[in-house]
Amino acid sequence: MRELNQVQAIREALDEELERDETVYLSGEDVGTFGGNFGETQGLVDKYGTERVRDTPLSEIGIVGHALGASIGGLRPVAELQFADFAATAGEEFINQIAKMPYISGGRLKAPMTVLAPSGAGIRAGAQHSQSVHAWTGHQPGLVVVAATTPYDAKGLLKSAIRDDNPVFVLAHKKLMGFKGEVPEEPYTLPLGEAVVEREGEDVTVVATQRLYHRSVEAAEELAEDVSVEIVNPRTFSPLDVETIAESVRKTGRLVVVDETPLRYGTQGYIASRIADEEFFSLDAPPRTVGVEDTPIPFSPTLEDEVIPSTSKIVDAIESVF
Amino acid sequence: MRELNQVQAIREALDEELERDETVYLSGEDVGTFGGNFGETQGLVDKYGTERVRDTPLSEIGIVGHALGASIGGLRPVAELQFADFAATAGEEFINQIAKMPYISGGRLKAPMTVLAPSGAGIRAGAQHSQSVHAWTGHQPGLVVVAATTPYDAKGLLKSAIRDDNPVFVLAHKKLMGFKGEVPEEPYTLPLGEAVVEREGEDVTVVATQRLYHRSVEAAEELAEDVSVEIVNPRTFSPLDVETIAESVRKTGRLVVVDETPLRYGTQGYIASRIADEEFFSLDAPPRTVGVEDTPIPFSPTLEDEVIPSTSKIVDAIESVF
Amino acid sequence: MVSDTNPHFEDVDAETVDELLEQMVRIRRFEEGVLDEFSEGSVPGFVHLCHGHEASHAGMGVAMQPDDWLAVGGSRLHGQYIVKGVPFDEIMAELFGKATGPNGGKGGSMHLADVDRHLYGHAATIGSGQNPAAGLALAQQMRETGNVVLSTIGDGGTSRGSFHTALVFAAAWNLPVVYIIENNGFAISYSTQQQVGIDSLADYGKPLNIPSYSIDGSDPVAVYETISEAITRAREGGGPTLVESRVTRLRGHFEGDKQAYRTEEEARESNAERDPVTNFQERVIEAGHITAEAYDALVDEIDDEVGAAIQFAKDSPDPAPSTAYEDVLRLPLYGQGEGDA
Amino acid sequence: MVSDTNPHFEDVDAETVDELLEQMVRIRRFEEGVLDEFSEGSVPGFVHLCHGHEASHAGMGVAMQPDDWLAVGGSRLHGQYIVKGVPFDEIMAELFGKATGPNGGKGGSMHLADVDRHLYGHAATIGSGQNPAAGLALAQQMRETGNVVLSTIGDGGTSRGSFHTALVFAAAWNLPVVYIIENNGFAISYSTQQQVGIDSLADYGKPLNIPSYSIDGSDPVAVYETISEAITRAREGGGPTLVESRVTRLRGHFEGDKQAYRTEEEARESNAERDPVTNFQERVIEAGHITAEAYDALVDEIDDEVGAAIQFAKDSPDPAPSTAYEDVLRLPLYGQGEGDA
Ligand SMILES: Cc1ncc(C[n+]2csc(CCOP(=O)(O)OP(=O)(O)O)c2C)c(N)n1
Ligand SMILES: Cc1ncc(C[n+]2csc(CCOP(=O)(O)OP(=O)(O)O)c2C)c(N)n1
Ligand SMILES: [Mg+2]
Ligand SMILES: [Mg+2]
Repeated sequence: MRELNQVQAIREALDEELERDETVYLSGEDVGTFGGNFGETQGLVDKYGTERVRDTPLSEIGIVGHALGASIGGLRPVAELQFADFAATAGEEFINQIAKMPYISGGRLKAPMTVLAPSGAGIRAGAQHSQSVHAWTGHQPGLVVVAATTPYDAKGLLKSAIRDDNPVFVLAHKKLMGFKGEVPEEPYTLPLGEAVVEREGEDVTVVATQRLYHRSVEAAEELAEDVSVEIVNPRTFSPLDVETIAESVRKTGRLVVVDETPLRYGTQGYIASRIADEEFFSLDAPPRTVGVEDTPIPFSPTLEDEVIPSTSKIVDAIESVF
Repeated sequence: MRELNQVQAIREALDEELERDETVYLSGEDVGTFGGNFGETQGLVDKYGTERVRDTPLSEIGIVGHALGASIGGLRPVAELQFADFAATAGEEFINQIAKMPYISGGRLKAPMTVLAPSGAGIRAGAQHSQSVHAWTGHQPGLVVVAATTPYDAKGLLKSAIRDDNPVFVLAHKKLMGFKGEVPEEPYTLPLGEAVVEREGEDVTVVATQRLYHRSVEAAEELAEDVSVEIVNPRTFSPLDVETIAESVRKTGRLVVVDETPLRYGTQGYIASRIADEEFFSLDAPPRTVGVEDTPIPFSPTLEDEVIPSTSKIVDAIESVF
Repeated sequence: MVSDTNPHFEDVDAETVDELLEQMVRIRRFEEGVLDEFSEGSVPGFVHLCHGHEASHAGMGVAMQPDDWLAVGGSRLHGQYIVKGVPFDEIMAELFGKATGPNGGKGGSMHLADVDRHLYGHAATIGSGQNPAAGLALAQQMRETGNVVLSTIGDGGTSRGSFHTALVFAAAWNLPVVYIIENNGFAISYSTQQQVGIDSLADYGKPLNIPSYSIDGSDPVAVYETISEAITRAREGGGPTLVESRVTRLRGHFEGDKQAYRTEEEARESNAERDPVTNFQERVIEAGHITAEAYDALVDEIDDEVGAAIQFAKDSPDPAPSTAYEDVLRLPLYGQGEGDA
Repeated sequence: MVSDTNPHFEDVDAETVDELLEQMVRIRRFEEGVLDEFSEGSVPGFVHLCHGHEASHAGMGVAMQPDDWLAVGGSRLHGQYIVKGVPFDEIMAELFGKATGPNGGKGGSMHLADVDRHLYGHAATIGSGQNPAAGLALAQQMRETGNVVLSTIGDGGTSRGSFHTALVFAAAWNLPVVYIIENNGFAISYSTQQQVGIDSLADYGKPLNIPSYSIDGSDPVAVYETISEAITRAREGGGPTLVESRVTRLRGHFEGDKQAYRTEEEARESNAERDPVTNFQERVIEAGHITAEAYDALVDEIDDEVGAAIQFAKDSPDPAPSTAYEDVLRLPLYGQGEGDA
């Protein structure tokens, strides 16, 4: 099958949705002639014009705040943030406005908007350009939060996000932008709100996404002789498809949750606790969590590599449940 | 012992610290003549003047953003938000600036600032004035996050927060403002970062704070004939004193975590997962979590009462682990 | 202070004067009803009343077409819902938290939204509604609906940077939006204009070359005329306008506010001299536009409507508790339940 | 474009001209060194170079006293660290992510903070440093240190509302702070001033009655004079100033930026006509202030220092991985380990 990298997959998704639905438009810093922070909007302004591919002034409050209004006014905005960390600069818009206006209105308002941003660490960009933000945004009832692991995911999930009638936050991973993978030529979408078993196994369930999914695959390969690892990719972090994970744990009896969010009130603990609650008697070992150990992301390569869970840390965590 | 309500306890803490240390000052919307949103700053401007008790323009970014700089410049600001929900309007300042500047600087910058705000639901104030925000703020490495349950806690923790050399977010609970409790006449402080066993019991550990602590006590009373409930009040949510909870669970073998944050990536799951991980073999039953079931807080009393865990929901959760 | 020329209703046709008067009285009488009910404990939470803002709301409401959008700001909200055409019954039911409110009790006083009437609703986090308003305006522009968006904010709210960002986007994209700052001299107790040191809040539009006006917001005709002009400009592609509407807050910030920060004299004075409703009423009667009897009849009629709305709200059922879990997300999500396609 | 009067260094004493020249050359030569090392892969992450901003940085640096604070903004950062007096060795080591950097490698190019030199550091989320700068200024005011705070921001950053809120606080509290907008015509690829439609970014200060100036930021003397005046005003209790310093970004936003949004001609033109370093150099030589030989010797000397800094950075150890877990919080927390007191 054809291979694309993540940037190409995202661009194709945007292109197809802009083509398909004239209420879709794209806005963000430098999405026009510049072509997007990672090249993901290259060429789109030439094809769709400056009305539908809009450079914005430098303000994330403006970018996602206006998108909320535009979505209520009948458009389907795709609002881009250059780094997911900047969601914090529009914390109010994410937490109090975008997530809540449809609920507050008793369902009268519909906000079919998408925010697209690259998250995660690994490019030596320091504490304010390296965060994984799906825990604190996924914590806000009213937001759909999606994380892409492969180019296939990135394209399929982004297209669904644009078509969905809820506000959806789509997170690509910066360190996977050049990562290649199979993407069908034929148009497709992927379901939101559904986890997928990416690798079947018998002995332990590893839940992982984005860059740490790929490290978890490496860990599984490393351990393949001794342990049969099943890997579940949640794809959507909010709402979370707990059932697919639970089903896997009912089979394997063991759970390791791996993610790049800081551990305290991060994604890992919630996932582990849901399983500990619902599948307590299926578990043969304590559920383990792996993540950033409650530090900001430091700049220096030595330090950054220390705080982002390595393949060997994942191996250790898997081994610790046997 | 003397009884004060939460508002009086907070005012006394502010008064004592303003008196004790001239680098301490208070700022926020309407903290001057108006006397604070709940009356917690009443009279302070008369005593300390408008330099040290400063009304601010309406901007939380300005309030906590300037406080960060002032703390680095050698003052000990106490910055007040009228509602904890408004922390989101300064999401960037909390997440990327206040929490990270000391770390980024390799420890060179010291930010001894306190943010004080009332959180929680129950006063029919709707979705943007009723949130418990200690999960998403406590998730940010670099912030100390504290929640007050009793007037005794409120005073002692606030005084320690002001003296601490880290940025500390102190959350009182709106619905407990009029709540009375014993507060010694003699000055005291309470340790940050330490949970406290408020009620000793043998059969189950309930972790609870703020308003739901008091409901947990009611639940414990209701069940007292059949079940001996131990209640741990974390006091500080970030960093979290896991050991005190673990110690309790080693005794009781059962855990119910109750909090007002939304459950998904809330405080409850993390606490439960830490215990499930570290005390798996002490647990005789699945760890249970009780919280807001991933909805915004609705306005109507009927609806608000539905989404905030009631005493009977806590009773049910406790009963479910036997 | 109400200006001498208020009302200079000679400039506008009689029908418009009627409409302005009626809207002002509707607001005042509705709020009096809310006040009674709040005092008796029937209205949950807290309420902020519109006393003193009636001319500003009425002028803006009458200037709008039904399909123009309103994004409500500041804390004086009910009057804005009223002039956007939401019936008393519905507003009152929402204030009471009843199932029959437009938002099924999820919103309440601070959050009424009515998409069919193009009422966006309110960011109760003061100053967070202006960027959504810009986006609504972009939708009008791109979809060529011909509609304009109005967005109000209080003087206090202008200290929040999000307001300035909204002006930047409105200017950059030449959006059909009218921002109205209702300057009542207070953000709860803080006198923004004085303490921040700005001559006129309309000045905030000037750096961006946004047409900016400061008007007597206690004069319904002045408001009507300025906003009408701004709406026309926006509708014709002339972009955004910023209007400072100077008004008086006749009561406390919320009911229960002791106003320790305001002298009693000041409060009394303002009631006498600055009340836009009695002022307009007196002048229209004096001018022979309406008789005192006809005015009284109008008030009675509206009072009946308020009374009926209160009764409606009281008789309405509470929302079913289970509805608390609805409207969080529209389900199923896209593709959910269908597997990888 | 460099103005005709640039440099009008007749107005300032010879020593100041020397200092300005030296600082400008230090910045340029340092950045050339960084460029080389970045191209060879020794500098992790991405870098934004200061080419074109040297006069602006130098003018401001020379105007400051050592105890005045600088809160760094925009994306042209190294020059600001340099004029605040941080030695090349230390800056370079931090850029390389080494243990010997002032922040032990935790900060890097975008985050250098040096409290002893009163360098606050940078909000790499553009536009988030201005409110902390206001707070720093409040600390100077309340503690009566006599120090002033300078805070820079790019043209792009002015679209963020947090900047406007900082102006509001500075005005309301009459703070000893100087905000400097380095307007290089671009926020990456976006021409803020043009596309937003503002005549001068200094206009943002006017509604608040903040003294506001727009100057040729390629003229180090003009910058020095204007900022000196602003600093004096602030020091004497005269409150905040806003300065737009118009500069040219001679290179891409970051190294690797293809600048598709800029014509090649434009880029070339700017290099020739707008380079503040060659411009100042030529004129000071022409005016006989310094000989060509002495200038070359200065460059050589600085180049040696840059070379030594690179060597220092290369020779320095990486931080120990365990230090990643330090500096998150100062422990123990207050009272921790002592029980209820
Ligand atoms: C972001 C935010 N900060 C603070 C508040 C609390 N608050 C509610 S109304 C108000 C004053 C608003 O003043 P203004 O904008 O002038 O509107 P007015 O009340 O005068 O109509 C404040 C501070 C809020 N709701 N939102
Ligand atoms: C809040 C935020 N949004 C976006 C970015 C990405 N970004 C980095 S620099 C930059 C442009 C900044 O332009 P300007 O303020 O003019 O400074 P300059 O780069 O010209 O020095 C952008 C958009 C950021 N760092 N922070
Ligand atoms: Mg006001
Ligand atoms: Mg720029």
